Amino acid sequence: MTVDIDDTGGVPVARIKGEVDLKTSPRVRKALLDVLKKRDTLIVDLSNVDYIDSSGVASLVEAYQTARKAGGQVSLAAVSQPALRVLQLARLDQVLPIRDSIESASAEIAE
Amino acid sequence: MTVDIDDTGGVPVARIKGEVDLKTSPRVRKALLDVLKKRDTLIVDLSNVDYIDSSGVASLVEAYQTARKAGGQVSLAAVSQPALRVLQLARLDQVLPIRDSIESASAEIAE
Amino acid sequence: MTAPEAPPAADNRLLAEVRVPARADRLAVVRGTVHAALRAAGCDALADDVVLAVDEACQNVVRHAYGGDTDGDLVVRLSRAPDRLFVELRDYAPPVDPDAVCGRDPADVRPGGLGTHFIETIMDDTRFLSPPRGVGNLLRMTKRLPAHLRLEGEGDTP
Amino acid sequence: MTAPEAPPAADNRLLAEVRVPARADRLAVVRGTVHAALRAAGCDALADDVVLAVDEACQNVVRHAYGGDTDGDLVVRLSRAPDRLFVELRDYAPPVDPDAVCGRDPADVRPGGLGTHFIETIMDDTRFLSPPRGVGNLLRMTKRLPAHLRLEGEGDTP
Ligand SMILES: Nc1ncnc2c1ncn2[C@@H]1O[C@H](COP(=O)(O)OP(=O)(O)O)[C@@H](O)[C@H]1O
Ligand SMILES: Nc1ncnc2c1ncn2[C@@H]1O[C@H](COP(=O)(O)OP(=O)(O)O)[C@@H](O)[C@H]1O
Repeated sequence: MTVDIDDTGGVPVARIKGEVDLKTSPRVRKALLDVLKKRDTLIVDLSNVDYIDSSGVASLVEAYQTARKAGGQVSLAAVSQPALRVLQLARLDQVLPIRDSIESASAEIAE
Repeated sequence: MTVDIDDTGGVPVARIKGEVDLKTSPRVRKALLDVLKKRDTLIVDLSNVDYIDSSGVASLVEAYQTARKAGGQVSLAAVSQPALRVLQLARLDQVLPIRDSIESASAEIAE
Repeated sequence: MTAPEAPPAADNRLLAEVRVPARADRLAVVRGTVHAALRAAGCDALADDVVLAVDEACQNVVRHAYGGDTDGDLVVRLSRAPDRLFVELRDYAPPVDPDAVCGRDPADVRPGGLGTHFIETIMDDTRFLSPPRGVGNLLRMTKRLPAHLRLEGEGDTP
Repeated sequence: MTAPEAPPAADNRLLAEVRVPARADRLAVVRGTVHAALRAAGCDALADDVVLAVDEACQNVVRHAYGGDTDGDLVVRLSRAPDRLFVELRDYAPPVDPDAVCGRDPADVRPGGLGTHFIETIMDDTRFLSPPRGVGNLLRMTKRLPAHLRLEGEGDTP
């Protein structure tokens, strides 16, 4: 599992790749919260997530709530089929903003 | 595991996809030998083979030997990394013709 | 976590059993086994969900029953009857009070507490059984199979 | 199939153990477990080869020891010492004569007889041990780990 942060211009993007589970989710959590120390918006690219469990979902929720408290926003973009299924089971597809692409998430935040 | 036979023109091509193992190799064997009942050349596309074991290799060898006996040829094309490793372990990379692409295998046979 | 109905897990057929040390970095091994076993049994369509439920139950064993990574083992046994799938999870940790296992309502959005919600949503029945020789814990999860995945007769792949 | 050196498999750490019915359609389950266990142990670079060797040894159990698909089980146990990997394969078939197990020279090109050649090329030592209670067969394969995969100290992922 890898998390790449792209903070070169515009809204920062975190690209998560691989399996997010009990072992790897602490790294996801830290990477997302680290960005939110300096920035108040963040797009999380979930297109290459093969697997995510409740601990991974919890990391996304924590980042989302941290941003909201600071008046910012976390959006999920290009969510892979397996990740979407898990977000739906968690009923978070109605709570966290889920966008088709990085571009649409970023256009929306820029508004 | 699937084997698709493309026999619409030129040299017939068998495209193998997935894992060739003790359970699935009998289907590979039958598909290849069936083509060789009517044709004396065959290209086997191994680009989408994720795994192949000794029983899968044996099916390729049997097809190769059947074609040779009839004065024909079986070539392997676009061999995936995992399949190439197994052919090397079997020292068959020096025996069976292995070509980079369907096109080069087919150009060679057409000569 | 207990439903009214308790189908017997006896007279079922072994699909696969996997044993690993109860550590966060071994849950991927359990997932690998369960996924491959469900595919081999012709249950691809259920595989992702059941793998998630099993992983969540295993996480709970690692985090709550053992209280962190240990050298204690975790055994997951997957079996099936013609119309249902059984997952039995065995650990060697101190006995767990089944009433202490309860998730939260997902409408209450906060991190954590989602594992048992996933398990209850995906599986049809989840209950603690008496572990062999009274040692550790034994959790059994049952999933009813949709009609097209049920077995007729003897073979065990449709 | 016996090499001069016989490293002890005691004092090793369990990576994973998987039990399946000894049938052709379950070998994918063994491969799934072994692959995930080697990845979890930081041995990705060896995974494909070791998975092949284990699969070949399991095939031989299904085809030769049991003589076809049966309801008998096959158990594969993966463990490691700091500098080597052990695979133990247990079956409950009639005892096998170790001298009857021999492959062919791959220079002799014909289908079949490649399994033991793969095993011998990939693994460093392969030998039958006495099975517990004299029932079935127990084959142990050993693979020495390259220096960068050896364990120092206590942790079991590098
Ligand atoms: N195997 C178990 N052993 C002991 N307690 C458990 C076990 N599984 C769950 N629990 C209890 O149930 C609670 C809810 O579990 P869960 O929904 O998985 O969420 P989380 O583990 O994130 O709290 C846990 O906090 C724990 O107190
Ligand atoms: N587990 C086993 N039990 C009994 N005989 C075996 C076993 N493994 C191998 N053999 C014998 O060794 C021979 C060589 O095995 P192998 O190289 O795997 O090729 P193949 O199985 O294709 O013949 C087999 O034909 C069989 O006679």
